[in-house]
Order: sequence, then structure tokens, then C-alpha cells
Amino acid sequence: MMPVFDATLCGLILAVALAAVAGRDVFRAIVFFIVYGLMLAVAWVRLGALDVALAEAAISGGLTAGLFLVAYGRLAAVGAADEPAGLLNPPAALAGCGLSAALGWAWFALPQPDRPAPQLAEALPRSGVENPVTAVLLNFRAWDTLLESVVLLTALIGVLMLARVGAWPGRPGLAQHVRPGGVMAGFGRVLPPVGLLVGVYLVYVGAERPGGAFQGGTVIAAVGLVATLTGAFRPPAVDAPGWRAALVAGPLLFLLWGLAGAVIGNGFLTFPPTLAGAAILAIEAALAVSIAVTLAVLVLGAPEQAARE
Amino acid sequence: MTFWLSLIATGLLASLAGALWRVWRGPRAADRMMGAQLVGTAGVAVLMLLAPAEGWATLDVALLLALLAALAAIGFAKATSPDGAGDPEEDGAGDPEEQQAAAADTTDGRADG
Amino acid sequence: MTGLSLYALTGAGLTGLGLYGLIATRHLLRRVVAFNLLGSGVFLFLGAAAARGEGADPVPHALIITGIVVALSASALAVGLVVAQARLTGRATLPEEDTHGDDV
Amino acid sequence: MADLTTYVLTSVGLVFFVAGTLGLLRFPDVFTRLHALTKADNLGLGFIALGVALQAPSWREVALLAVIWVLALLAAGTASQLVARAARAEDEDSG
Repeated sequence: MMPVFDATLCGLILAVALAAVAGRDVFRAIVFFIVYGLMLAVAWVRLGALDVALAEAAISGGLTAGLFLVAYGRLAAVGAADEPAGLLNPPAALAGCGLSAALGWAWFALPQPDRPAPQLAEALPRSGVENPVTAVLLNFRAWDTLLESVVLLTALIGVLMLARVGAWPGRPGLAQHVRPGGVMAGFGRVLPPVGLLVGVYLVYVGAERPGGAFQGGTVIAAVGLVATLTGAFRPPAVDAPGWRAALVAGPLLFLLWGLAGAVIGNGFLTFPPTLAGAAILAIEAALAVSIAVTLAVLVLGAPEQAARE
Repeated sequence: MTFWLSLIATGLLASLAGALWRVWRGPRAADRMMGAQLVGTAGVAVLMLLAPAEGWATLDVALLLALLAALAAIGFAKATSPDGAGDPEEDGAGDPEEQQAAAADTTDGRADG
Repeated sequence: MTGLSLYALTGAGLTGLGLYGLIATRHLLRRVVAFNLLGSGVFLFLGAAAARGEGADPVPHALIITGIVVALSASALAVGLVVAQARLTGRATLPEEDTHGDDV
Repeated sequence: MADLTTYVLTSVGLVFFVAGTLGLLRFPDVFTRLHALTKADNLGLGFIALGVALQAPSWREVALLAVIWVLALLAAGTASQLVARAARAEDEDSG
């Protein structure tokens, strides 16, 4: 039965993606993209990538939906939400088909991997954690993760640079307002505590089970977005010291630990096996805070509210 | 049992084609949004059905989907409000000026809270 | 094995659709959507490749997770730029393409 | 016995989902379609959660299934209210 399930799922994913690029309606394309993300989360489960499925569910199900819908609302407010007529573009279709065909050919030309990857299984006990994905992210390829956390900060600086002069340094995004005691305000009070608990849980179990700083941080960011949009929480102004400390805490702790490794261990970002478990938990906690704050502010956008009341 | 559960899951996926048709067809933005909500609920159900075969940690993914399912609807409600930051329940939801006034009220009320 | 090929070919198809959308659509928000389709097509391809053999390979999974988060941050920056452009000019299309489709 | 109950409960769940999809397709306007969406689907989800819970290896999974269902109910209730009110605000604008 599973082949039929896979075929149905893949067919739906392709149909949804086609619907997202075809037609003229911008809002429809956005809704199809939200649906696409939900289906992709199921596909990751089928591919045995639960860590990826968690990240995809939190990002596509929450943050991307919020990002694109709020942006659509802003474009509609300035009358820029309609799309000019676009006819079928044959050269583009040719390029797309060519790329698909090339990748399809590449799949069947790929050499079989030599399995099971012996180095990883051997090295896992020395990494300090049991979840191999966390071991790769925070130990074996810690360089990538360190640089990625810096990439997030860079994107955030780019978004904040879009603030207009009068709005700096205000609170990120638009001034949200809701009817006190209404459905939206009520939901904003009920969901965040539960969501925060789930996010912290995901960070904590990341060492042994699917989860980790990225998944947990994303969930916390999405919960923060819910709380902000529903008026339950007002984000602090972008120049508040605590806020800035939260942004750099993860990358900074990561970097310091990397330097410590250079002094007491075998080189930059090498963790002595005895300390690795505790260090990874500490870095993951700090990274989760930084990722959560960075992503939430990225989605909310540059300050647009009056700088100081 | 896994065969049966995957059969039900496949049936659920197939029924989603109807929801997708509604998203494509509309006619209103709210119709499209409802189609997306249906896919979200069905996605949670599919993940539950896969859990016995794929490992029970799959339920964590279903938990996230259920937890964040309403975020899209909140974003939609925001997008359809006149200034992009309102609430369809507010008084005079169709009138930007009244909304601005309401926003000022809320801001004053919360400034020190 | 056939199941994995299915996901890999779906990934290949998504990449092509994303490239088409990136070139053919005019509205910048839709281009960001198409860019995301392109990226996630690559992720799906990579994920299918990681699932070959016994037990999934965690190294590509780690790469995909970082990729998803970076794609989101890039999208947020792109969407911010689109909104800023629309506020300045009243349109969300590129000025040199703003000919309402008669040159296609 | 547990297996038989799972067969029955998950089938009932699927029927509710299909009914919800049919309602989404067949009902005439936004507000009637919301009935189909919110009620039938979440009832279906509840039956499926019950059916899967009978296969769960421990109480932890059963509790998690219950939490997921409650969260889905909360989300569906909020989402349907917001979508309906947004649609009504749009009606008042244009009419």
C-alpha cells in the first residue's frame, strides 16, 4: 500500500507546486504554497527524516504562512497585490523542463553510497549526543552551523535596514491591535504557554530524539509571532539591550566554545568528548533563543511604529 | 494493521484533491483559506496514521502542525484588515480611521502594562 | 527503491517548476514563492538521496535543516524588499518588466 | 479486539473527512462551507486519534494523541471564527 501512498503524495505535491506557479492570482499562489509546505512535512516523515519534518512543519506551517500573508496584506494596502498579465513563457518552460530532466538523469546516474557509513557510527559515541543529526549539526560540522547562525543575523540586519528614518528605533513590524476579549486575543493568551513548552521540549530532547535548537527555536519564533499578532505580547524596541543580547547569545557562546576548543582541545570547534554533551546542550539552548528571536523579528519586519510613545 | 492504516491515509490524501480544487477555484479568499485549513487537519490525521509504521516520534510532527494550524488564519485575518494589523472583530473593522483610533486606545492601555 | 526514485523525481520536477516560476511570473511575491519551490525541490532530491541504503544518512539531513532555515531568512529579507519597493513605487513588479505583458 | 476497534474507528474517521471535503465542495457559500470544514473534519480527526491510540505502545503516546486533538480543536475553532469574521467584514465593505 505504501507505494500508492507515496505516488498520491508526490502527485499532490507536484500539483500544488504547479498551481502555485500557474495562474495570475497572487493570494491563491500563497495559499498553495502554504499547502505545499504541509504536504512536504508528510514527505519528510516518509523519507525517514524526522528532524527535517519537524523543522519543515514549524517553518512552513507557521512562519512562512505568517510571513507571506502579512506581506500580502501590506501589498494590498498600497494597491500592489494584483499581478500584471503574464502569458505562458516558452523559453522559461524549456529551461524548467531542462533542469528537471537533468536532475532526473542525475538521480539514476548517482553512484550507490557505501553503507552503512562507518565513520559516523564510529564517531557518534564521541560526539556527546545520541541523535546523529544533532551530532552532525553541533559537533562534526559545527562550522556550518556557526556560520549559519551568522547568516541569520546578517539577514536580520538587512531587514532592519529597511526601516524608515522616523520609525527607528521602534518595535518591529506594524502596531498590532485586536478587540480586547475577542477570539483572536483569547487565542493569543491560550496558545503561547503551550507552544513555548513544546519548543523548549524539542530543544531539550534534541540530544537523543528528533528535535534540537533549530526545530525548537523555530517553534518558539512561531509562538512569539502568534503572541505578537494577537496583541498578547508587544515586542521590545529594536535597540533594547536585552533584545540585542538574545540575538547574539547563541553565535557568541558557540564562538567562545570554539575558541576554548582551540586552547584546551585539538583545535577550533573541537569538543573534548567528556565535555561535549554538556557543551552541546548549553550551546543549543543559547542558539534556540537566538534563532527564535531572530526569526520572529525577521518575519515581523522592520520597525514601522512611532519610535517612542 | 500497517496496511490498513496506510490505506486510510491514502484515502485521506486522495480526498484532499477536493480541498485543492476549492483552493484553486475560490471564489473568495476565505474559501481558499478554508481549503488550506482542511489540508492542515488532514495532514495531522495522516501523520497520526503513519505513526505506528514510521515510529511514534512522528506524533511530534503532528503536534507541531496542530499547534501552528491557526497561524495561517491569523495571518489571513490580518491581511484582510484595512491597515494589515487589525482584527476582524473590532468595531468598525471596515473603517481605517476608526481602526486607527482603536489602535491608539490599545497602545495607551498597554504602554506601561 | 522505486519509492525513493519517486521522491527524487518529484524533487527534480519541483526544481523545474520553481525555475519556470522564477522566470515567468511577474509579481515579486510570487517570484519569492517560486524561489522557495526551487530550493525545496533540491532539498527533497537530497533527502531522497540520503535515504538510500540502510538507515537514513544524517549528514544531508543536517544540511537540509540549515538550508530550510536559511531559505526562510532569505525569503524574509526578499519579502521585506518587495514590501519596501511596493511602498515606494506602488507596484510589486520590476520596473523594466512593468509593461503589462505585451512583450512576451 | 483492539485491532477490530481500530479498523472501525479509522474508517469512521475517514468517512467524516470525506464528508467534510464533499461539504467544502458542494455547499453554496463561505459560511455553510465552514460547517463542513470545522465540524466534520475535527470529528474525523478525533475518531482517527482514538483508532491510532488503541495501537499505541504506552500511555505517553495516548496522551500525546489527546493533546494533538485538543490543539487541533482549538486551532480549528479560532481559525473558523477568524475566517468567517474576515469574510463578513469584506461583505460589509462591499455592500
